Amino acid sequence: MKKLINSPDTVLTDALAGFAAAHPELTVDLGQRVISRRARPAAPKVAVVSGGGSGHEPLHGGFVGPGMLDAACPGEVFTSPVPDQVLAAAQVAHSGAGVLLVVKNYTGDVLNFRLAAELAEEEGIEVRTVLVDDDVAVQDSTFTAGRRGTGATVVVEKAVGALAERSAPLAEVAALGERVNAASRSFAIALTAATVPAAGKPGFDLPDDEIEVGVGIHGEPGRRRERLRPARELAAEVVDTVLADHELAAGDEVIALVNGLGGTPLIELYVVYGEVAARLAERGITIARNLVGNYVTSLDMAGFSLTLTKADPHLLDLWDAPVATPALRWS
Amino acid sequence: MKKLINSPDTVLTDALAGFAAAHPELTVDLGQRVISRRARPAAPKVAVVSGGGSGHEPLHGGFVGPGMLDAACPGEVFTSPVPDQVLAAAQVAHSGAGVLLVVKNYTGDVLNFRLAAELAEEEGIEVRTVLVDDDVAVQDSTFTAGRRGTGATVVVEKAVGALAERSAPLAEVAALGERVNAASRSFAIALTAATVPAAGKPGFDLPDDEIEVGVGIHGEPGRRRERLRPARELAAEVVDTVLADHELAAGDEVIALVNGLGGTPLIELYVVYGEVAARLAERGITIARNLVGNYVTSLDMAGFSLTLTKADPHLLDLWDAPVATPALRWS
Amino acid sequence: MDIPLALAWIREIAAAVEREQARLTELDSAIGDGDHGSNLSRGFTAVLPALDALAPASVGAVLTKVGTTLISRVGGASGPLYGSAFRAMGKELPGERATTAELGEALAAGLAALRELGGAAPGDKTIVDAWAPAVAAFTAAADHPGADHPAADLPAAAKAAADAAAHGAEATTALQARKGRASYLGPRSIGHQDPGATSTALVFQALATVTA
Amino acid sequence: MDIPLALAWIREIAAAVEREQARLTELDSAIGDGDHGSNLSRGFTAVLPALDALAPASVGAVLTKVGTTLISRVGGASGPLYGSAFRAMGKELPGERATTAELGEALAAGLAALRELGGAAPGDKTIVDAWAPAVAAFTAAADHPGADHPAADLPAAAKAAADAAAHGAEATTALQARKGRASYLGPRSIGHQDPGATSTALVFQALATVTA
Ligand SMILES: Nc1ncnc2c1ncn2[C@@H]1O[C@H](COP(=O)(O)OP(=O)(O)O)[C@@H](O)[C@H]1O
Ligand SMILES: Nc1ncnc2c1ncn2[C@@H]1O[C@H](COP(=O)(O)OP(=O)(O)O)[C@@H](O)[C@H]1O
Ligand SMILES: [Mg+2]
Ligand SMILES: [Mg+2]
Ligand SMILES: [Mg+2]
Ligand SMILES: [Mg+2]
Repeated sequence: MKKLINSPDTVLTDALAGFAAAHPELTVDLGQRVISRRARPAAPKVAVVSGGGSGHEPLHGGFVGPGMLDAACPGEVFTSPVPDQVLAAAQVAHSGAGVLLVVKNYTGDVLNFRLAAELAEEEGIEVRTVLVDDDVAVQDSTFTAGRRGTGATVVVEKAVGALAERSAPLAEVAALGERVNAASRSFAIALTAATVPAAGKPGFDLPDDEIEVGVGIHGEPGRRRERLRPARELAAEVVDTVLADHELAAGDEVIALVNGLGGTPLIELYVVYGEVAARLAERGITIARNLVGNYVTSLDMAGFSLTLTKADPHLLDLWDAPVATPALRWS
Repeated sequence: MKKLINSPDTVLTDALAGFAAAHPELTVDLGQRVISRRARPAAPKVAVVSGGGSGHEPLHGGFVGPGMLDAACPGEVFTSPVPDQVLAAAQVAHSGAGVLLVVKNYTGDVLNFRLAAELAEEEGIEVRTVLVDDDVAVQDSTFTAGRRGTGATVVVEKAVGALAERSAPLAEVAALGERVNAASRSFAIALTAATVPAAGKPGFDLPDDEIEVGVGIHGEPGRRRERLRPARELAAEVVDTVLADHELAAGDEVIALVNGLGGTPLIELYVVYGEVAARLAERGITIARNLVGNYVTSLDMAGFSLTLTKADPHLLDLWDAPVATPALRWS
Repeated sequence: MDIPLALAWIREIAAAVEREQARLTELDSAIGDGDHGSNLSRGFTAVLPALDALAPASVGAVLTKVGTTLISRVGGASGPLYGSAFRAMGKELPGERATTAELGEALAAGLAALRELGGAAPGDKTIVDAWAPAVAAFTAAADHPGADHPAADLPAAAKAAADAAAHGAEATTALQARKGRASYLGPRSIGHQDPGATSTALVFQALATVTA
Repeated sequence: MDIPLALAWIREIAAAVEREQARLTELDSAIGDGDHGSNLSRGFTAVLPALDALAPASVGAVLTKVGTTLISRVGGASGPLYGSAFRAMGKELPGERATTAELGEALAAGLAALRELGGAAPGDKTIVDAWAPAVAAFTAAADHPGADHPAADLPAAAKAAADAAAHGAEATTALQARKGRASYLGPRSIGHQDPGATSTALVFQALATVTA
């Protein structure tokens, strides 16, 4: 395993210390492992809190700041945070208007955030939860764990964060989060496996000419293996897979996220974006806004994911609203 | 070779097409391979133009926009642009106040930009050139090609870009660029080699437990090999190596860039940043501003570089000035 | 079971988790995210000092402490699940000693709690597939005259439970996961033993070891 | 040398570059950035159609066209260097044919141009280390009565130049680079043959081939 770390068990602590040093505008509680805004809101507003396993940077800590998250609680690598930690994040972020928890749909996250929500409610903090489940690689069914939450988390967090800044009530912010999640679908392809520091070796071995199709962001293998093919074909397959599970029609507008999984350089992501845009154009779908880069990663995994969120004027307005976080900033 | 590309010889064309689709606020001339701002300046201003081989994304195209570059000309992967291309960039960017060429110190870049400058002068465009040579891994001497230009390019381009927006004259902007370069030093460590698409395999083989120390951003091997060690030790070695070649004293302020080489995930870069900050604190040096992320990459190479630029109030003021480019934006 | 035995059981689980950590992570790498071993290791490494600091007044106090510690230290799916199971068991055992029958009811309460929280049924390729048969075997072995006498054939019941749990864990190999991370693999989850069911087998083997 | 021979020379260089592209890139990977082969291939792939479109009035017109095309297509260090060399040679040969002596002077002018632009001296482990000995050998072989007669022992001079260039290229292996990318390696550049000197050997071998 080749990593710039001190030791597998200190990766998170060390990374958080570095994050704290790099971002003085944020408060990082190294004991509780909670990242929050240094500036408290002038008036009470819905506090948007998210978290999950580490290894997906900049998610979630990189999205804490005006216009997006109020606090984030990073768990161990690929392991959801514990309830106490989520509670601590909710407490520090709470400014009197309730807390919205943005949770990616994984059993561990769901259970730990649920226990945390109970604890918070016991303390008289009003809590609502938005579950993000956008990954079409996983069949949705009540008999399974359901679809995974991946790239759409960024779109959901940006949208609810912007609405919360406009001091909308908790119910409204939660409802928006559910709408944006429902309007989002994602799919990922990996060229290499991620290496969890504690495991010390790649989660799966992939021959030099093979890729994992429908891979997860926790090194979970995909649903099948294929030959590596030109970016044009891979992009087309990903677009078609996402659209097959999406109620998008010609003429619709989308927010498109071409997301790197951590080990793929930007030049390749732009190649992919070009092919994605071309394919969507063929299908009569317009990209109203886009992001190209590493936003929801899987440690050092090489590959990309595509997230398409159906856009409407209200969502675009929220998307364009000012944001000032380590990983996303515009005005 | 595992890459998200269509073919080795179309990488640049395809990536530029994707970049153009992703950034409608920029003009991308796919024929000439020139990226420029869509909006012309209201009044004549010094045009800041940079370029170099591709494979270092977001450098340089990702830094085109208000507050930074006026135009960029990406060459083939790891190959400097040709004179005609640099000339085209200078022509489109020129608004009547002259052109500043920011050139990384590599023989190919120096020669091609020199020929381009001659052509531009022949067309009556006033041209000045700033050579960036910050890499302390290379001994500086008039008998050699001199030090390489790496991470400092970002700091130089941000600073001269900001000064140019304030409609300073060409000589002044050029002088600032030289000062910022003179105040900057960098050093890089690679965990893996970059794979040039046309070559099809890594530029060098590195055993699983070895690193290249003092590596370049073109897959040039470093000056020596070492055992992989904890991030704390590597960061300390890099800081000490940079400081040994830097006229920094306790009490000084710096702009610090912990830069990923392309294949290293953000969580590791934050681990490194934490160690770098700690080491600098020991040496009595204050980090006034920082960047942590992938800014000057080497395709899929894993590793990082550290750039330290001595800061003064004027430079910090220019650093804080608004910038709105694909890769760097704040206000 | 008395308080010292309860403490011995937990310490044996902790030791087993350390021994098997790599294997648990290995299994989780195949159909999950490669952290089950480190998750449980983190949890039980925190449990030991927590127990040392504790002056338990009941068997239940020990198990409850284990549950709350796992919940607040592990994270992931296994933290809340094992944590809730131990907390539920703790509730059932308020006395300084517990009969084998009472312990059997506690183990059943633990199963109910983790099923309630996780919503998994037998056959879903989860912890349940080892815990459920273990409870059944334990109660069957314990369920006969004399069981109300504290130590009554606890060894036999524990041994039966351990064998059933191990057996149940191995049987998960043939199953397609319907819950947890492995469910994302669909048919590709078949042919791999479930990490959580495997760690549950360790929990019951530990009980057999300390009661033997 | 007449115009058809000049064209044949360039086409032979282009063919050699295609044949040796992988090897040139290989050498450049060891002490450079692994693109010398693709750089020259890109350049000469552009040169061929440019020459087809050209109705050259002089030997120099051919070489000048080669130079300007390389400069505007190759990029990297080798583009401007080879480009300037060919442009300088072109300037020297305004006629429809050139004597062997004139060609020798042109080759010397090419060397002067690339030394002027690149600032490299013999021994710096660059193109110069193949081109310089080639010029010396060519002039020595050409420099005797009869050389003013066009075809006079051009074959002999070209052969001598090719051998000297090949020899000079091989000799770069022992050198520590002081110019170009390889200079960044310091002592580690020793033991590898210089890619540019190697491609220069191809240029002179091509001349020998078409004149033989
Ligand atoms: N809904 C559930 N009910 C019961 N057990 C479950 C459930 N989901 C997952 N598990 C168990 O949890 C184990 C994985 O635990 P762990 O790896 O620690 O958590 P995570 O999957 O969050 O990384 C699985 O092997 C499975 O046995
Ligand atoms: N200053 C110089 N003078 C002469 N030749 C040089 C000089 N610098 C580099 N070269 C030659 O250029 C070759 C590399 O060419 P190439 O790989 O195409 O360009 P780059 O180094 O920009 O990638 C080197 O092998 C060397 O022979
Ligand atoms: Mg996990
Ligand atoms: Mg090059
Ligand atoms: Mg796991
Ligand atoms: Mg080269």
